[in-house]
Amino acid sequence: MTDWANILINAGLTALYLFLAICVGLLFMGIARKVTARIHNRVGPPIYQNFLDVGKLLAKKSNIKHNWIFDFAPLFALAGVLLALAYLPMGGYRLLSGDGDLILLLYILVIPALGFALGAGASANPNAGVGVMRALTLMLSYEMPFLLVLLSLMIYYNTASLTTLLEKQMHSVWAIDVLPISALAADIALQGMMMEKPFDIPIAPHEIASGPLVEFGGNYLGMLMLYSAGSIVVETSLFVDLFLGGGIVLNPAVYGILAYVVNYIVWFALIFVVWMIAIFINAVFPRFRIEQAFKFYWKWPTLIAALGLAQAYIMSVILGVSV
Amino acid sequence: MIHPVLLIAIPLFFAFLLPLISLWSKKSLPYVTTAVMGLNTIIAILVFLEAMKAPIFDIIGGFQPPLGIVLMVGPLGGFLAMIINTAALIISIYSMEMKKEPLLKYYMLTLLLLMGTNGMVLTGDIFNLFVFLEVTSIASYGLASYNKDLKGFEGALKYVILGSIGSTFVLIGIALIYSQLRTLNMLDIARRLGEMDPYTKIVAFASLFLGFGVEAEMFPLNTWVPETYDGAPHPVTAMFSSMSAKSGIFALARVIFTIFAFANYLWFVVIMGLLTVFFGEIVAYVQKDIKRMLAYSSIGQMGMIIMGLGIGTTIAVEGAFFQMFSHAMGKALLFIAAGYMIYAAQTEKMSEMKGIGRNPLIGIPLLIGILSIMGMPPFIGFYGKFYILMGGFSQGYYAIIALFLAASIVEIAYYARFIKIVFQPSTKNYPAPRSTVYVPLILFAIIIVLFGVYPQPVFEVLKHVAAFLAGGA
Amino acid sequence: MTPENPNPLPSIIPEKDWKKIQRMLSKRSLWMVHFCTGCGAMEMPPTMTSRYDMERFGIIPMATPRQADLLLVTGYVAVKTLKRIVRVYEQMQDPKYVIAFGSCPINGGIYWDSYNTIKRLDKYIPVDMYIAGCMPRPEAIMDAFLKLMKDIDEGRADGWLRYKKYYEKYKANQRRVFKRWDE
Amino acid sequence: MEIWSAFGIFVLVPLIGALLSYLARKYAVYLGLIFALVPAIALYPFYGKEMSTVVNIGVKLNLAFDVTTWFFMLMLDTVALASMLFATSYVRKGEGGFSTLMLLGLAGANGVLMARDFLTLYIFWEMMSWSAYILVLRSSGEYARRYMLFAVLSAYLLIMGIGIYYYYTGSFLYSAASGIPLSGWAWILLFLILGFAVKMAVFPLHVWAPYAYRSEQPFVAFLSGGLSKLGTFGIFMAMYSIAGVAILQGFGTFRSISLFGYPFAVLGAFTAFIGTILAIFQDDLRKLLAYSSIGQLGYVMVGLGLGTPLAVGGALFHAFNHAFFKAILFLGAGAVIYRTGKYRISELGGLGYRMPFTFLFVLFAIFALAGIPITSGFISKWMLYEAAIEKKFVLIAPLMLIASVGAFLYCFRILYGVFLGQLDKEHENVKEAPAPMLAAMALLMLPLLIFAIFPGWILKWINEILTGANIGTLKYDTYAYYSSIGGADMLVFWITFMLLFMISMYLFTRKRKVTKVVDQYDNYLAGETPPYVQLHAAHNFYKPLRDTWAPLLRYSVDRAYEKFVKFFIEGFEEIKKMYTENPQDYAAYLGIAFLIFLLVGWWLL
Repeated sequence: MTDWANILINAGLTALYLFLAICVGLLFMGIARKVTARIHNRVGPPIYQNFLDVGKLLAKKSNIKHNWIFDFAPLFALAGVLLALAYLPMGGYRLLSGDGDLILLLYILVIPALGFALGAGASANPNAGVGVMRALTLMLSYEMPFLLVLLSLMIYYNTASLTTLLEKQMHSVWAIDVLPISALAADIALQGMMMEKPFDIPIAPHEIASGPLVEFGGNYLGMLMLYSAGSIVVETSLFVDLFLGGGIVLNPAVYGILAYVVNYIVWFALIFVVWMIAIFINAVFPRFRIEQAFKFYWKWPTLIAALGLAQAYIMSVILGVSV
Repeated sequence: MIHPVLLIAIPLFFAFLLPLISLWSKKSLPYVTTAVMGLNTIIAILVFLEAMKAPIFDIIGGFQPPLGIVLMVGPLGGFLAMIINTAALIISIYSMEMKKEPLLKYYMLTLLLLMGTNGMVLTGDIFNLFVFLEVTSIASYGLASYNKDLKGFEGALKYVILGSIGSTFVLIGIALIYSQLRTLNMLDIARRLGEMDPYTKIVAFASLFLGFGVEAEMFPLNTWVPETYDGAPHPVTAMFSSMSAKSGIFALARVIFTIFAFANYLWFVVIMGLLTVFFGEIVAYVQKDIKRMLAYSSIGQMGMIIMGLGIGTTIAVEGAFFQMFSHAMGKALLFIAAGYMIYAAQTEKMSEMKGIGRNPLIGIPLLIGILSIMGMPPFIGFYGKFYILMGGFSQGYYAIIALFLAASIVEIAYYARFIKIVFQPSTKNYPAPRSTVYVPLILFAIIIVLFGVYPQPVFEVLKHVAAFLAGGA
Repeated sequence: MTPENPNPLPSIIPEKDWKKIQRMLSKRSLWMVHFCTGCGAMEMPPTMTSRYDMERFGIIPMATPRQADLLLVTGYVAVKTLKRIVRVYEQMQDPKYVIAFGSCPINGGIYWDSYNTIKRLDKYIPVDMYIAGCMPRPEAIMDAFLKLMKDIDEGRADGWLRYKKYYEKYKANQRRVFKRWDE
Repeated sequence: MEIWSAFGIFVLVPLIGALLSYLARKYAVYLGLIFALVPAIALYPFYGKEMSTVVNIGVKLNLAFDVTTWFFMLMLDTVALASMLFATSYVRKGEGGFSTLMLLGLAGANGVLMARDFLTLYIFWEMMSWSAYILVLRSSGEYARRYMLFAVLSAYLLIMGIGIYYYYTGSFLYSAASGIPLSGWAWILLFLILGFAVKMAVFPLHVWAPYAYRSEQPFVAFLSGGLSKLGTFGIFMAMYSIAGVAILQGFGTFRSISLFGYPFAVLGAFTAFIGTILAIFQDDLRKLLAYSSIGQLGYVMVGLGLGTPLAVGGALFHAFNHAFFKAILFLGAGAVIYRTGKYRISELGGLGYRMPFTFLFVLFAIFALAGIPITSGFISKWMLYEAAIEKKFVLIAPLMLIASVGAFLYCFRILYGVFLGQLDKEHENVKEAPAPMLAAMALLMLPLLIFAIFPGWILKWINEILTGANIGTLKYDTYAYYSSIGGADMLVFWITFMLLFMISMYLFTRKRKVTKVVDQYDNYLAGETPPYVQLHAAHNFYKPLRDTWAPLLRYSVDRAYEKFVKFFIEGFEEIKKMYTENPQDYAAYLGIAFLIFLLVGWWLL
């Protein structure tokens, strides 16, 4: 009896968290538009504008598709991003039991992108192909520093588990305090991961007609918008979990339900800050060409990340610091 | 009791009987020759089986050794005689392709060649060895220039020059030995070697080594090989490579192991073998004519055998004898196939033989032959090569083996190139092979596969290598 | 033949309210694709940027007609251009609206006697809103947007329905000016 | 007697099949299928059996059967079966060569797996090599020589290793390894590993692979999926079975990793990286897959080099996965080539709409290759990463991780270039691949799916192998697997993924929703209507990336080899001049030789 109740409560909580996460993502998109507008000295749309946009897209009266592979995009994209959210601790609350393995998470993050790329490819539009090519090249670019950063964390904390990472940060200090260099590299990598300027070449609307999205409209586009809302939360939250202790300020073992509420709020504030940094950069920068982006990422952020890795290596292996 | 002397007597007798037969029927010459060789093969097999039980010492003319002439047939000698006669038999089938007159002389010379090589393998007397060497050489000279074209003459002439120098050295070596020991019987020489003046001994050894080295295609005495092989008629080339070269190398082995048990000279033999392999394979790589390529490859293979002899451990010499067997079969096959290809493509250039092997009657035996020569299991070429190499390792010749393997890769390279040309699709039409061509090919291929898959009988023979190394028959 | 987007929760939302919600959503989130044919393209940047800022109303430019609800034809329409306009219009997804800029799409404007320019756009595709003037200033454009939003809300902007209803007639008109479809 | 049945089924049956299918050419493909089926099915009762025997054919063949042999046979025989099944449609009827050589190769491979002495190993190894060589020769004759040279190089490296082993032990038996000094072990292992690494196409010995993999695709599936695993088997055997962990540790350790294994792990990581980068830039489908093969086997090499239980287990698991997914990919490429006759990615496109099942199988294989967690391909990669990370190797881990990111790039190139994008007018009427081809791919897909849900099943076998070799044990249960620093549970993953997938399915396909399906030419091109122009953007797909890499891509191992060979051939020409064809020179050689013989003789006195 209590088992079933537990499962139901957990499922309900999970659904709530996932729903909240998507909402937060949509809200963030609206905030981003507002902030960008203010930077441009405009008024900008209301911050709930993206809810309206998604609603409109889902309420469109006709949709087109090219073939059955086209459907992969919304299905895989949304399912994948929800899966990633379910594996990611948000405000210290992790939805799925298990070890919360970072490498598993990394590969889960690929599922939506791959589904999206498949759908885009199936649209038979050359712009989509070019867009996906750029997105993948960009991925190869930013993953270089990002993987080095992950490695430095995994070496320093001697774990590949996000849960353990959060616990260790909770009991000592946030990772950004001990590994600031890595955090810097991670933030630069995050800019590319979120495809914000100057790394928005894959979806450059003026050049390749929004790239992979070119043939998506109506329902399809609506689903993909939900996906991108989710992925904003995933990416910012990943950074917060890695470097900012996942927003955990109160130990849930001590404070109980209060801790969850407080942590959620702190987590929200932190991902908001991370998102704002990205948006400020986005608002003022022009766009890198893809080969420039590649060269940039494999040069400076990689160097920084390598320095961070060296620091982690020295501290962990040579000095024998164990957290 | 089969007398090994029959192996020598029968070819000799029929060689001189052939003119009479030709008076009766010229067409029957090839069949008679083949029949003689078949008879010889049967006798060789019987002799071999006899020799497996105990070495045969056949005394000719009733004089007891060490004074009299003696045939000394150990298991290995018998084995080699069997190989030579079998190869001769199969090649004689191919000889029926020969159309060029004077056929009578051709068949006479062939029989004499067989007699000479048989004698070289079987004799237990060092002077007889020289005599048979001369018989072999003279028959070879005749056969080499048989085509009566410029190439044939040139090749034969070079062979004559180098061969006679070699024979002279052999004679000098024998004379030196005789001058000191007053005996010509090999076992006797071996027993009393200690009595010799060391310096004379060295000169005698060097002379014999050089003399038989010419026949065994050892570097740098093998310069006659490519041109002679190239100029000679195709069946003759096959005979040279599977008969005279084998008898030469067996004579060399006898010089090294039976006559002079020189343990400290062996490393030098290894180096000579390595050089032979190296130069043979490397020069073969840059050849464009098929027969020349095969001739140089033959040099390489002989070098490998010399190496095996030089390494001198049981396992290596086992390998060397196995290699003699596989080389006799494989190279004869390849030379016969090459003969057909030159005939079919009207040229010796390998580059113009595209797609010639796509006829399975030629292609499959050819492939088997090449794989065997490359040393691929489960063909007979593998065991010889592997055992020689392992023998080398057991003596610690790492660097030499490594160099040898490098040369071997060159060999693989040119054979693979050859395979590629021969099997690539082509629109050219080639005349279909006659049965006189594909029957020998298939026979050789069957021997190669059979003893490759089940080498037990050969290894049974090679158990006697240890005794041979100890100076026995 | 019109694919209607069904009410996802018919038991909770009455059909009438659902339609209203749909219209409200369409009104507040007009994504446009501007087909810059004539001089009207010049008027778009000020409308978008900080002076007038049409994003206030949720109107943003989109890169492809698949994503867009609103087609702006900003000037005279040559026959060659019309073919592209029709194709873009047909690639948009329902509900979709058209705004035509300036005098030229209304009556040909200064091109009224040109051999190669069409005189009235709404013979070929349904136009929901015309903006008169040569050229209309951004204020006029903003006004048109607001009017269109109002029309949508009240269900009067039904060009896409008309195009479906009179599809054959529109096609016949189009066919009259195009000789071939594949040039 | 039991081992005789094993020897009979796994070696003799294919050999007999080879002979029969050569004789009965008309039914060769079906005979081949039947004779490949026998060992593949007979394998199951043999699980967990241990036995050994000696077969005397003049040389003694020491054969044995244990769980390692069984595990590798499972991949090889299954892949061979699928390839033969595929070949029933692919190969021209009435052609005996293909089945004969495939079965010879299979017999050789099984023999290698059962061999317990080096002579046997070498015999079967070479048998496998030359039959593969002739198969390569059959279709890509141009490059067969390259394959042969490297196969022989591999064999000769093995000979060096075997010979040194023989020098120390005087025996070819694996079990005779005792009393070999550490320096001896170093040389033996070095040569053996290099020899086997050629088969695994480890950098810089990989240059044969892109050319050999252009031959008939069912054979290439066996070559890449099956035969390359013999390299893995050999290295595993040499390092952990013949030498053993104690000797490897004897070389000194670096964070408890043998100093001898570590360089090979680094080499493997470089191979993974280089293979991946080169695969990204290939336009030839088969060449792309070949470089991908090189890269993936680099991962295996990393695992074998590191030598922790997790690493070796990961390597074996990855080898297993690679056997299956790479075979599917090559068979899929084969199906495409069979239907269209084209193999350049830029000339294909849109075939996924015409060949949906082929597309799905290839897609699944690509999931496995890229390591998407819905296949077992993820688990093996995960094990390898965690093995490197838990020992804090900051060189190996990033190289492996970035290589796997690069794998997404070339995976998408296959998917987009061949199956998505615009369908060429020419391929308008392309039909789905024939049923045997699909069945072959489906057969290979099963294990990838099953072991993604139940990784514990395969980890149990791997654990047995690891325990047998005294490497250690893995931590796992039926659904989950753990390292010292993390772990993952596939059951939770699958349930959540399925639920969420259904939720998005529901959101997406509500009742009565109507969606119009449009033609591929009806897409947005700024209003343009270019129906007759091929608009498939697959030509030179990663051009920007390629431009960035151009300065580095100038250095090619391939060309280095060519230069090396050219240098030697020029030298050969010089050496040839020794044969002057002048009898006077020749006579002089004789004189000089005699002098040398005398001098050496005197010196030796």
